[in-house]
Amino acid sequence: MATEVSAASMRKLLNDPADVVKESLAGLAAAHARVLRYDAEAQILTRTDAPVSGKVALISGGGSGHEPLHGGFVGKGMLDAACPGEVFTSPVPDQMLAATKAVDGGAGVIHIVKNYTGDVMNFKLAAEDAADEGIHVESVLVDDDVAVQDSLYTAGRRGVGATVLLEKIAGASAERGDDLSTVAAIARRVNERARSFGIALSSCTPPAAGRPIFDLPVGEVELGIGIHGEPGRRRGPLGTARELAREMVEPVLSDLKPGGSRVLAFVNGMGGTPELELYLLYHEVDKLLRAAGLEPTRNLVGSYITSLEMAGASVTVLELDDELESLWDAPVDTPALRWGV
Amino acid sequence: MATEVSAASMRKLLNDPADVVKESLAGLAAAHARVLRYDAEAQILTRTDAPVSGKVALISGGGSGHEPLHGGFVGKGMLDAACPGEVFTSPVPDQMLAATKAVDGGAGVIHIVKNYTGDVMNFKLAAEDAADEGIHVESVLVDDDVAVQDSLYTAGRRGVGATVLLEKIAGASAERGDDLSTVAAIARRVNERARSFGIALSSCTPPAAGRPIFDLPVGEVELGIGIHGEPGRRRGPLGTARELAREMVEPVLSDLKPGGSRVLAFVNGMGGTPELELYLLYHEVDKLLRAAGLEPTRNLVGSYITSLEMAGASVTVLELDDELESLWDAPVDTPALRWGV
Amino acid sequence: MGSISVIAWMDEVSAVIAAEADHLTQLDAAIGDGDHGVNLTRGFLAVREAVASSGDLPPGRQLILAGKTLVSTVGGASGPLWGTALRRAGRALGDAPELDGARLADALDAALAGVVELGAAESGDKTMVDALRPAVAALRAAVERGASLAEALEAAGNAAAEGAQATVPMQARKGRASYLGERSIGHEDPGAASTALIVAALGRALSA
Amino acid sequence: MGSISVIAWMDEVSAVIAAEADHLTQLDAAIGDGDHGVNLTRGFLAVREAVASSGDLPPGRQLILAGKTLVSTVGGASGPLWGTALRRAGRALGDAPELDGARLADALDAALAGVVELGAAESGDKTMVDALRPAVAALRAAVERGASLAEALEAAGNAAAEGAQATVPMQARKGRASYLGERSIGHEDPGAASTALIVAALGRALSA
Ligand SMILES: Nc1ncnc2c1ncn2[C@@H]1O[C@H](COP(=O)(O)OP(=O)(O)O)[C@@H](O)[C@H]1O
Ligand SMILES: Nc1ncnc2c1ncn2[C@@H]1O[C@H](COP(=O)(O)OP(=O)(O)O)[C@@H](O)[C@H]1O
Ligand SMILES: [Mg+2]
Ligand SMILES: [Mg+2]
Ligand SMILES: [Mg+2]
Ligand SMILES: [Mg+2]
Repeated sequence: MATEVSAASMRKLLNDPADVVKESLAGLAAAHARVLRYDAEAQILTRTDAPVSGKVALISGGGSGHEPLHGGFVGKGMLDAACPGEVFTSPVPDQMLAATKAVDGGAGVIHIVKNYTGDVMNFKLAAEDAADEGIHVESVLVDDDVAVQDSLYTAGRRGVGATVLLEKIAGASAERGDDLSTVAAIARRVNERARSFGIALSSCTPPAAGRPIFDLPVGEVELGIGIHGEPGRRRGPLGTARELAREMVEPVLSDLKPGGSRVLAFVNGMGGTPELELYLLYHEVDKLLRAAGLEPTRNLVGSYITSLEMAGASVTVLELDDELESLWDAPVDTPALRWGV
Repeated sequence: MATEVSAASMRKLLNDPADVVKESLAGLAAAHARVLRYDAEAQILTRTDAPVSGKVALISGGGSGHEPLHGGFVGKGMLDAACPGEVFTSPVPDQMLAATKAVDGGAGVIHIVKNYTGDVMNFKLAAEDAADEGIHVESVLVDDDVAVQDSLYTAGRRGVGATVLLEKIAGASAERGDDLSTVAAIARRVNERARSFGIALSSCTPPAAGRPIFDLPVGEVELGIGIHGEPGRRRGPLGTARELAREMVEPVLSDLKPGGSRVLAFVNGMGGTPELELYLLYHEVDKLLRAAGLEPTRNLVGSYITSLEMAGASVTVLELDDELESLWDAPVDTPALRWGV
Repeated sequence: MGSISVIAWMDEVSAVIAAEADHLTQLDAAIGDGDHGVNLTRGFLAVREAVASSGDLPPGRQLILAGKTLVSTVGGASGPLWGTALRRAGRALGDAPELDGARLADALDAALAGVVELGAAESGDKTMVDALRPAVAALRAAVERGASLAEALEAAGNAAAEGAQATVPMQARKGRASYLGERSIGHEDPGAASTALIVAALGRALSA
Repeated sequence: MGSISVIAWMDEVSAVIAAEADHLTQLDAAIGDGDHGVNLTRGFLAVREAVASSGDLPPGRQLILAGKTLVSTVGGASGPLWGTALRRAGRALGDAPELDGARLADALDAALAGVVELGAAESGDKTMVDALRPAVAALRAAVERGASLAEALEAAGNAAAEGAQATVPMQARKGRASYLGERSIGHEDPGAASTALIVAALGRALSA
């Protein structure tokens, strides 16, 4: 690299910027040895009891910098393995193949792929390799971001907040013993019934780049951002939480067109927005949903799919039915989501 | 106020800065109606099943801006009630008295008080009021911050990270049916055996103030900060995570002088530091503890006692024994900590 | 000789604190947590309303009400401290019909004693005590030498302002600022600054 | 006529990409996620080492090894795309002992086809294809009109650079930049910029 980037040039806790991902994964594994294992060679995380014989295995992966996604969701009732790439960079097929082989319990493996060009291509190459080795892989694409319009003229909708919900619900489906096509169908149902919209109040600084991806003056907001620190679709004056909630919920609902009335409301922090504000935003979202005739019978509030230390939030609405609701409630035991265990 | 502060003058999701706390509490209660209730009149949060007859009740409180502390820790196995003040401002005795009355199940009430002048005085007035009403209140002071030196010439050590551990462990003690003096003794044991040290990589902006409390250039670190956005004891150049971990762990251990070898290691984010960095820091802390002959048999990594969106972290080490370990492991069902349920 | 109207005093305090809130908060940001101006503004606004709508109470009762209202609305360190101060002042007055010079000196003595009892700060610790104690002493001295209440209040106001100013070179030993150790030196204590404003407001609450 | 040394090419690419990494990353920060320079630097460093230590392989095998190494080390969009490109180029060469002009034109044709097959980008979508396609065409045309390899490579390099420059006014329709819609207009595509560097490096890998 041409420029010298070091820990001291950013407000970050790190050693060498090149080692951030590996060192963080080592910490995650040290803290959660009961739940998951880190294979530093293959650069993958697997649940401690993998492979679980006869169970459909779920793996996901993507660039790092979105923690707890995906590593924090490895464990009983959710992912069997995660493949973390460099910050904001899709992992490579070797990782995905190693993960696929490590967790295959004979009932097939599902690749949960967020719809980004890099992720899609790398997972595609990995799936081809896995097929060569006789492992049945089924890919499920997540593309819930309604901020991406005219998807004919783009790489298509991005996979954002729905990823978390899908990994939890499909994980529960696999855990209760559903077969490959059932788990895949449930995962796809979650994706079809979920929509998201995100906003940024600040940029973020990838460690290797050493400076913010974009400049955003105080008092302005990027609307329709993804999770890679990329600018949004447009920029506007920063309104109140009430106004921002409307700017997020409206496109979500008008695209989702929920048929039923029960929903899961997910208010997600981008990494640098504290809980105080997330719950304040949840309050606004909850009111808007009820005003639209929807009842948020389940919710999730917190920073679960992030862009490093970016300030901002996203809203995901998932239309529920009895089965999705009970799969959401099923026990889960991962570093970042845990209940019933 | 002389200056006009509005949502748009900060990178924050809010409506009127004066309403931040109330609106956020309403959101917390809406999201976690299963676990807790918000009494907007009395400005307190109580667990849904309060008062639990025959159980010692635990209440805590303090300024807001430290979320999930304390509201996120209300629920079975932890706090019976929380009294949130304005941002960084101790709550008032009326709140504490209302909470005390709301959760008193006849077995006495413990006030968990972080050692700040304001908190101590307000809780003192409340305890006097409660005594007037015939409720047996026992106060437990938390003062684990080794960054405060010469405590004869200061307001004494601050209560920081140990608060979270104490609320969990004393909550489990109360839940299993221990009497008032036992719960108080266990709480005090946690405080005596825990030490903390915190650092800031950025300041934070209280909503009502509208600007950062202090200026901290990139590349510098405030060492020995508390949780109110106040500057630390000294400022230094920002080193690597490895160096920073040593600057935190060393004063903690040399003050704690652990007799045993088992510890709980708590790496806490100040609000604006993402999980990627917290786990990287945990990795360093874990190594340092082991090098010092200690085994972190339990750990907690995440943003649990924060300063709004401040970037930074704190390290708390709690010396464990069998009883503290099993109380830590006991079921807990709160918005921010949940397991076994 | 003249006397103090508690309603007018609280009106004046409420106005000046609100006007200076930003300055107080900035002082607090430098060595504390940046909420002092907001805290007192909230409190004295509530006090002003409570006292104004409390009907025809003797000044001692009004001060007790003011103190309780502060305790119930401010929080932080300054709430219990100023709340206790005003409650003690009120109790010292009892049901006296008027707040004249001698009674004011007694009341402020009691207020100071309450602050010291609760907060245990000594002079030189860089707290509101460093403004309040000289003010009380100056008022007492002026009253004893037979000065007019107006003159006595001016002396008290000056002493409070000087006391506040004198906190600049001090190292804090109480409250949040004490955590900064030597870094607290060179900044005026916010509580001392607000105390000077509150004392000075007495001069504007004097009725003939 | 001269031929290309794959080892020298990868050496040159590795050096120029490392030198321009910051620039590429800044281009990517403007309309993507700010990792393109870092991604390719990591990848081509690994390629350089792999190819240099792979012993005496024919150029086609070296390119396949380079492509596999890119796929295994880069990730993101550029890893599979350039990885596939080099693998396809290598397969097209087979075990040919030398990478002369005609073979290079065939190899780059295959590379382009691989990129298009995997990424489905068309010309004008503001991707690396907008630099690669004109480069391949220019090379083919120069070789067919009998130009020297050096001249052909210069023509290819110029065409790639012009192609990259031409992405500035385009609106992205593929990859991450497409999410920006009209806001992607006015910025050079990072993948096209790096492609121009990679093609230009061929000229420095020419042995007599
Ligand atoms: N122990 C004490 N005795 C007297 N005054 C104190 C004491 N501790 C703090 N103070 C005063 O309180 C002021 C701070 O008030 P405020 O900012 O409202 O509360 P907090 O420190 O809780 O945020 C200080 O500037 C100081 O004058
Ligand atoms: N579908 C595609 N076809 C061809 N090239 C593409 C396609 N998608 C992206 N690219 C190229 O990849 C470049 C970005 O690479 P890089 O930054 O390494 O990956 P990522 O976008 O995953 O971060 C873009 O500038 C573009 O030239
Ligand atoms: Mg990328
Ligand atoms: Mg305060
Ligand atoms: Mg303060
Ligand atoms: Mg990129």
